[in-house]
Amino acid sequence: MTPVFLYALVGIVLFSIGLYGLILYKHLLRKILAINIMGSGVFLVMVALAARTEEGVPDAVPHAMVITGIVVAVSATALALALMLRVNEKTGQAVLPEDRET
Amino acid sequence: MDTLYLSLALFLLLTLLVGMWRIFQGPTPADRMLAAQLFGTTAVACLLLLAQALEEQALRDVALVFALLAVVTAVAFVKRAWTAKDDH
Amino acid sequence: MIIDIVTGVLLLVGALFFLAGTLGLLRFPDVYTRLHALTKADNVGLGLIVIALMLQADSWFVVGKLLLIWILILLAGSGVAHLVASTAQKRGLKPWKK
Amino acid sequence: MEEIDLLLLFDAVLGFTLVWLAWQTLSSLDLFRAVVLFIAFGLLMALAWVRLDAPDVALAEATIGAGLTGALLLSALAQLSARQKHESETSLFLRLTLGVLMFFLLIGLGYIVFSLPPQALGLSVEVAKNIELSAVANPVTAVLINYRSYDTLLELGVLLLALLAVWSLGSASTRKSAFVNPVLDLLTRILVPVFILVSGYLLWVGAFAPGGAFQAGAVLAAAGVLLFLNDWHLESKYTGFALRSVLVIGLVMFIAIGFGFVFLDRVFLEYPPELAGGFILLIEAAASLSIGIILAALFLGRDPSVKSDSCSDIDTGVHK
Repeated sequence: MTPVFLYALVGIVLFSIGLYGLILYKHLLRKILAINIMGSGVFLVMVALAARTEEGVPDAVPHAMVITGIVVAVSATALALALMLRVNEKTGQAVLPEDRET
Repeated sequence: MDTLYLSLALFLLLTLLVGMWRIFQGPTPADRMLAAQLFGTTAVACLLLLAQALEEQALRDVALVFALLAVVTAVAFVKRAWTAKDDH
Repeated sequence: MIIDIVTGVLLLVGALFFLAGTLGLLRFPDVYTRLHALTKADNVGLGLIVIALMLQADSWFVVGKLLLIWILILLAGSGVAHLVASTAQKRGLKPWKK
Repeated sequence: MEEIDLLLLFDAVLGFTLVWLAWQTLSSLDLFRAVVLFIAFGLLMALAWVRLDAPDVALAEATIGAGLTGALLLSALAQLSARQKHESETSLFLRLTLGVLMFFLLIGLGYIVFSLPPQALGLSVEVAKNIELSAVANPVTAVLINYRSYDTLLELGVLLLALLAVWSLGSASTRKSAFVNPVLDLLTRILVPVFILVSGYLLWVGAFAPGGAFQAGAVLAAAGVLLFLNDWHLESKYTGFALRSVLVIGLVMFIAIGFGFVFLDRVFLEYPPELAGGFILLIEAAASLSIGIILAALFLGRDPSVKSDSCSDIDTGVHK
């Protein structure tokens, strides 16, 4: 097992765990964390696969895409958190309407 | 020499793993946050060792940024997240 | 050669402080004592490692950067330790007594 | 032990810890614990990037993943109402079914990744071949600002949109903290200039070594976050036009320079190689300023030019 495939595998596992958490857990903060973990998994797969070059100089294009991705992820997280707080303010709990327990 | 750097980096990673128990255990939020603080410093030391072993200059910049950003999370914790309701 | 030995010893002692800090964080009874353990790793542990690596550095720029990192961690560590301790006291956490 | 073995062991421990942390983050019922575990996860991700030879990504992750996201989450957590209902356990049947499905997904994805050739050049040859034309020596910066500048341009747009959306949600109640701490005040005074200095350093070094506009912007944002945490606020005469022009300057500069050369018989966003260096630095400087201020504004979470009436719930304690 080379480090490249080790990290790619870790990325896939992170993605699957994240998706599991996103579907299963109801609290919006946990869903936001789950999406972030899924994103990290995808980034990890991309960068790991970019390291497969022969001369040991990794492919810069996926790196640039991942950097863009990280910045987009943080702005999306900020928006998601603001939405979550709004939901919380209106309903008193931070869950989606269909998950609400009365 | 490089073997020493790398083994110490690995050793620090392992102490980090052990320290994770405090994040789980708590009991107060402050305890969890302190563990995260220690994580940050350990990661800085780890990065500096790797920078020396792999001869990669840029890792020192990463360590520098780590050192700076650790403050922001810690202050965010003290000023915002640490509310009385959580203390047991 | 001697420099290498000194580096090695400093690194090992530094790592030992990290271990001590981690164990202290696990074993000490309350926030205040754990803070004490944490700052040992922050200040001394990292300090020793930084000094060791400074001995091996190949330019003054690297020495300066390492020093800056350590000073930042020192500043942040002591500042945060104070904040956490004073907040803990305000929130009424009682220091541990035997 | 051999160095390669040591590194592989390092990778294995790191990979295992990442997966375990992710699992614990998601399954943790205590939200605060989940957030702290996620911060630790971000710290370790940066180490993973380092091991994958991606120091540029490691820098971005160190500032954003481990720093800003953590501050955002902690701050949001504090604003959630005190009594969050504990989630009831989901049924075992549901968890099992989902677990099996995810297992199949994992197998499928794993099969795809492992069937990929162990060596692939991707676009690295193209990037290396044209690096001289791009006027910067760091390939990642070359890709971001020159080869694939559309991505970066649109990304600035995405950031602005996110900020607009957050602003349009109106003001969430901002809680002023109870006390002003002289130590924190001093720490902020010392650190903010250091943040700005490091930000400038990363911007400059990005031309030939890991660093660049995004990392510089994120460090700048961290300075802003630190100021906001210390109850600093922008004077109202700056929150209107001045703030808004800083928010858009990255985008405007990018488009202006991109279009500028259209009149000189070039396509949109193509720079003449002999001038590219200077223009790239100009775009990067404007972009990092915008990115920094947008991210800091996202942390603040409301339009500072709108007078909020919710600052009245200051609790007791010493005030500034």
